[in-house]
Amino acid sequence: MNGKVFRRLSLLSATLTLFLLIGIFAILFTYAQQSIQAFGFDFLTIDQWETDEDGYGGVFGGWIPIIGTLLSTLIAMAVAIPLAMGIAIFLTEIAHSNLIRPVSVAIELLAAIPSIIYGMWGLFYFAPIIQELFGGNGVGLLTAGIVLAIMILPFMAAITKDAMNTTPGVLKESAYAMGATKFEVIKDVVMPYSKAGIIGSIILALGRALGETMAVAFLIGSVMSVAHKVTDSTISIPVLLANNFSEAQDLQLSSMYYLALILFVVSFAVISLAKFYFLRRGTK
Amino acid sequence: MTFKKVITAAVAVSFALTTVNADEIKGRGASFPGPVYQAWTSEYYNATKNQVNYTPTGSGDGISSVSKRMVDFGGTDSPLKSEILKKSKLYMFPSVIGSITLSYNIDGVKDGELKLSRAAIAAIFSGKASFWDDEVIAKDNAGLKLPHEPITVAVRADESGTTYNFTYFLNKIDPSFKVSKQPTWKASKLVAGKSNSGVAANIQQIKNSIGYIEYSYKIKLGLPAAQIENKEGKFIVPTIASFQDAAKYATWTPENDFYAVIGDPAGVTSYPIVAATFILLPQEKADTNKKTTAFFDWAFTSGDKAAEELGYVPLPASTKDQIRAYWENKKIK
Amino acid sequence: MEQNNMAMKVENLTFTYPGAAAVSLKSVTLPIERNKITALIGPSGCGKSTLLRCMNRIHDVYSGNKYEGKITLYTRSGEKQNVLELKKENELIALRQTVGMIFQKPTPFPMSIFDNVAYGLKLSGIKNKTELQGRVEKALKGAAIWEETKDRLNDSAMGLSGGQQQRLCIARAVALKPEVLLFDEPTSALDPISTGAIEELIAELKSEISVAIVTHNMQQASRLSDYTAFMYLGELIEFDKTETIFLNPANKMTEDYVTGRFG
Amino acid sequence: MNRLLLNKIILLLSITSAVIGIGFLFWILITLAYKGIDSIHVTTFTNDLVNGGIRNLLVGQFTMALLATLIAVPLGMMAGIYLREYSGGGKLARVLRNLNDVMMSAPSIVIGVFVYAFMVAPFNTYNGWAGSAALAIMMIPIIVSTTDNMLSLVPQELREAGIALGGSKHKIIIQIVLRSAKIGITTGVLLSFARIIGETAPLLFTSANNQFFTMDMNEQFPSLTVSIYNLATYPDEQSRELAWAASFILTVIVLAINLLGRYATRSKKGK
Repeated sequence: MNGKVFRRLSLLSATLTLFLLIGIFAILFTYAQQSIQAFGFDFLTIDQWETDEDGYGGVFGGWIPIIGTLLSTLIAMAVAIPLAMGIAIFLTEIAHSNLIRPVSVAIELLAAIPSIIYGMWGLFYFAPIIQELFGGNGVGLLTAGIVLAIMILPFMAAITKDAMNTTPGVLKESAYAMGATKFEVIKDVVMPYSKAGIIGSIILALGRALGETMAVAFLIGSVMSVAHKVTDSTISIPVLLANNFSEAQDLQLSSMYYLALILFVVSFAVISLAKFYFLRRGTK
Repeated sequence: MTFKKVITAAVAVSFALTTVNADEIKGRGASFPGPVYQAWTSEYYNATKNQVNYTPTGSGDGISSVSKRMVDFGGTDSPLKSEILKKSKLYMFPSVIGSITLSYNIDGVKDGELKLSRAAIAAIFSGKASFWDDEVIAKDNAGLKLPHEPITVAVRADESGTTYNFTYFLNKIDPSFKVSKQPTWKASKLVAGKSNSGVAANIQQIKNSIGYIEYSYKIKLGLPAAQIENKEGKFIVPTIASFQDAAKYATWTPENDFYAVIGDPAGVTSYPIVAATFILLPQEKADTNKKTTAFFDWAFTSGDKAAEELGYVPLPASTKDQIRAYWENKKIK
Repeated sequence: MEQNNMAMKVENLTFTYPGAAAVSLKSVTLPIERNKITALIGPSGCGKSTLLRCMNRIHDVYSGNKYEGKITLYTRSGEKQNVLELKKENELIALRQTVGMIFQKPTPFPMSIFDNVAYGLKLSGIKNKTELQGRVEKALKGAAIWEETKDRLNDSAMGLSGGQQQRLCIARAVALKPEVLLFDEPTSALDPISTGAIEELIAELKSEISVAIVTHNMQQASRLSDYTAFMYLGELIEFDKTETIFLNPANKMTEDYVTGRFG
Repeated sequence: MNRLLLNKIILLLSITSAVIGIGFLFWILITLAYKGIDSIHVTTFTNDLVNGGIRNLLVGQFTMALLATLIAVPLGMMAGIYLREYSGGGKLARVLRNLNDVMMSAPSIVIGVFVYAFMVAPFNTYNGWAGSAALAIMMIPIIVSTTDNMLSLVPQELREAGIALGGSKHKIIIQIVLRSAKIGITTGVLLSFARIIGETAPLLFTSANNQFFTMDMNEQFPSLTVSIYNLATYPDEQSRELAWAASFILTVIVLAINLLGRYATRSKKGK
């Protein structure tokens, strides 16, 4: 192969992701047009999703799934952040050197389990426990949120761990030499030093939680109503798409694309924020 | 790079196999007849080696898939009116009759013990009665110890003919319920499942829940089901006999593509929530339609036993003949 | 009575790193005299930093170390304790506040200049604002960095130059009024001018604090210290007054090392 | 002393969170093994879904994932090569690299919807090609990032030595740089393969599912994960058992590939 051709091909491949991103945005935007024209920005606040009798028209709004997505993500973050920090601290500061590898492999394997497995396991083994403890149906915001937390935990813990590991050992030692306890060293030296990485990991995990589909589909209850308690069932954008996308037509289908567009834009924004702002890569 | 060689070989093989079995009929839609279609397709495949691939996703999906011509036939439990069929260029005929039970999961309450009056059903599904020991439920169940626990109502997450037929019945007892393929009511505690099996799984999984499912799912799972008060004020246990009594009140004619909802039939012994399920065919696809009708022709001839075993009511012989005539008339037999 | 002149005394110290097959320090005995500067010299890997890190038990940040022998700390108030017998975390914390440490590279914490110096004080329980301010100022003056920093106490310590950062770290340690300060090659990362300033500062500190300093720099040891210990392969080869070590060492190896014939 | 107690509590909590994390892993794995092994019969592997087995599903899922790999690996590697070897680390490269990372975290369901729009809707049928394309779109960014990272580990001297011998740039890249990053890249490919073979959301409305054995990619294509999704919520024991068996087999496959990948990098580091 000619060097020039090789170089051009590689450039072409490199721009592929750019074209994919633009392509996804363009397609979603085009197909959402009908719904955008019908509902505009009110779509965000309409709390109805009802088809007409003939299945073509109807009133569709994103409020319920949008709120469901945000709340389940919020619960997931509330559960996952302290756990991930704990695991990262354990791996960087506490664990005996013999334990570090097996524990981090175990945590990483948690990320390897397919999300559908989380869903199935969660439905049959975790939901009943939540029902026992907190009442409700078993499937709802809380169950979905906690399982979601377990799923994003490995990402958060891994990136946080890497960030914490960049803290120079001598900096930690000098804090110990001042008479600081381990927790104080972590709080006053390690965390501030690796702040950007930690925040980046949190936002990245947030992005993942927003778009997670299969596990939530099993566990959130899939009801088109806003949850008033954490044990209530509700629905999220990815779950609505998974359940109802294939049966939708016309205006409803267009509204589905509108929802997908919203999800895509939001997660794009969240992940970009994490990548461009907090996890800027040094030029290695 | 032996890895690459393996992949190349695998893909080469898959391309070679590509054309092997394209002779397959695809259907999607109603999950209400899912179990019987599955039995039929399996037996049909073993008898004739012809493949019919039916995915029970829900009536909404069935209508939409066949309207978009993504499948060779669609299944729906809510029949389409002639003008819509014309607009979407579809043919329609019924395939089998089934019924909807109200199944529940209450500790200590066995199958058929719970009696639900029309008022009680309305109260449960409108959210007016939110505890099991509510007066409206308790008064017909003097012998039962109903718990003071909140009622979880299990509904369908997707657009479905089961919901359509159930809301059709609800609407007959209380016109404030809207007939719809999606649940639009706001009971206090709802949980939704995808397709009949999703709802049934939720009922199994969640204590103190009640939901509407197709009878065959009840049988297959041994879920308890309630006696329901019919139009004549009698409490009726869901059985094949009570369904057959109800099915007699169906009136089908080929003129309107068999459009009919059995709904809330008359008759002292009729079970009140009985419904037929329908097949939709794209008018222009004569070739595949012939294959589809061949399948249903086979099912009408040889599938009654399987249907009855699963808790469905086969169509009356006269109706089957009408349908065969309809096929011939449309030149798709 | 000799003990009164003593700040710390290392006796027969043998030290093994976790998982290591061989010992890193072999039966080392070394006095640290009060208000004097003791320099530890020797080729890389001879164990001088390891020894220093035993003296405030900073090794124990990582578990699995093995100590044998005795390190006695004689406090100004006349008490004495064996550093190696301390087990509880609060005892170790108290030890580290009494025996401070300065590292090879400047280690400003990711916080303001003021907070860096106040950090140890806050840890030791001082909350009163005016007291904190007074002691921070005093420490910064003591470390000869007050003039440069008094107008920017709330700026991040990361903005200071390397030499300033190292003096800040000394101020931070001094603020705790330690009895002993351990310097682990404090100037190896600095330019000659900053090095001079730090050396001057250490010389001034000895009026109040006893100092042990690990250095690779022969001139630094001879300029600065009162006593010098020469170590080789985990053993203490020779310990004596600095002049003696540099001008008239008893051991042939010491002579070869200080004259630059090996190392 | 107050701060010491706080220290102890926090450290204890930290250990607890590690225990919780590992606890969930074992809880899930043990449940799967218990339900899965119990539900596996010989017919599970010999029959197709229509007769209560997963043979067609396994073949279908692997076929789609392999085809996706075949699309994604060359494209992703070429892109990684551009970013590391040709871009000169300029602004374009930085933007592309970050966009690639963003793409890596794009919601999988949205990718499914996207592929539906241009590979399913126009042809009026769910098909295996669309399933493969959706998986490939998920895989490409991972390969790009792996290649980029692995190439960055190749010492600059190696390239310089090649140039000093008079090799042209692209030959050095292909013959020297790629070769010395081979193990790392292979590991990356394995790990991303493990990731996509367990995906469900991108397949729901692209390949959909098929109960029969088929290799016709123009048709609805059998998918193990989509079947698990359907079967798991079926209320009858047989379907659920099949779902558990399928889940167990899928998890074993995914974890095995993962550990294999890990082992490969580890033995390389050991050298």
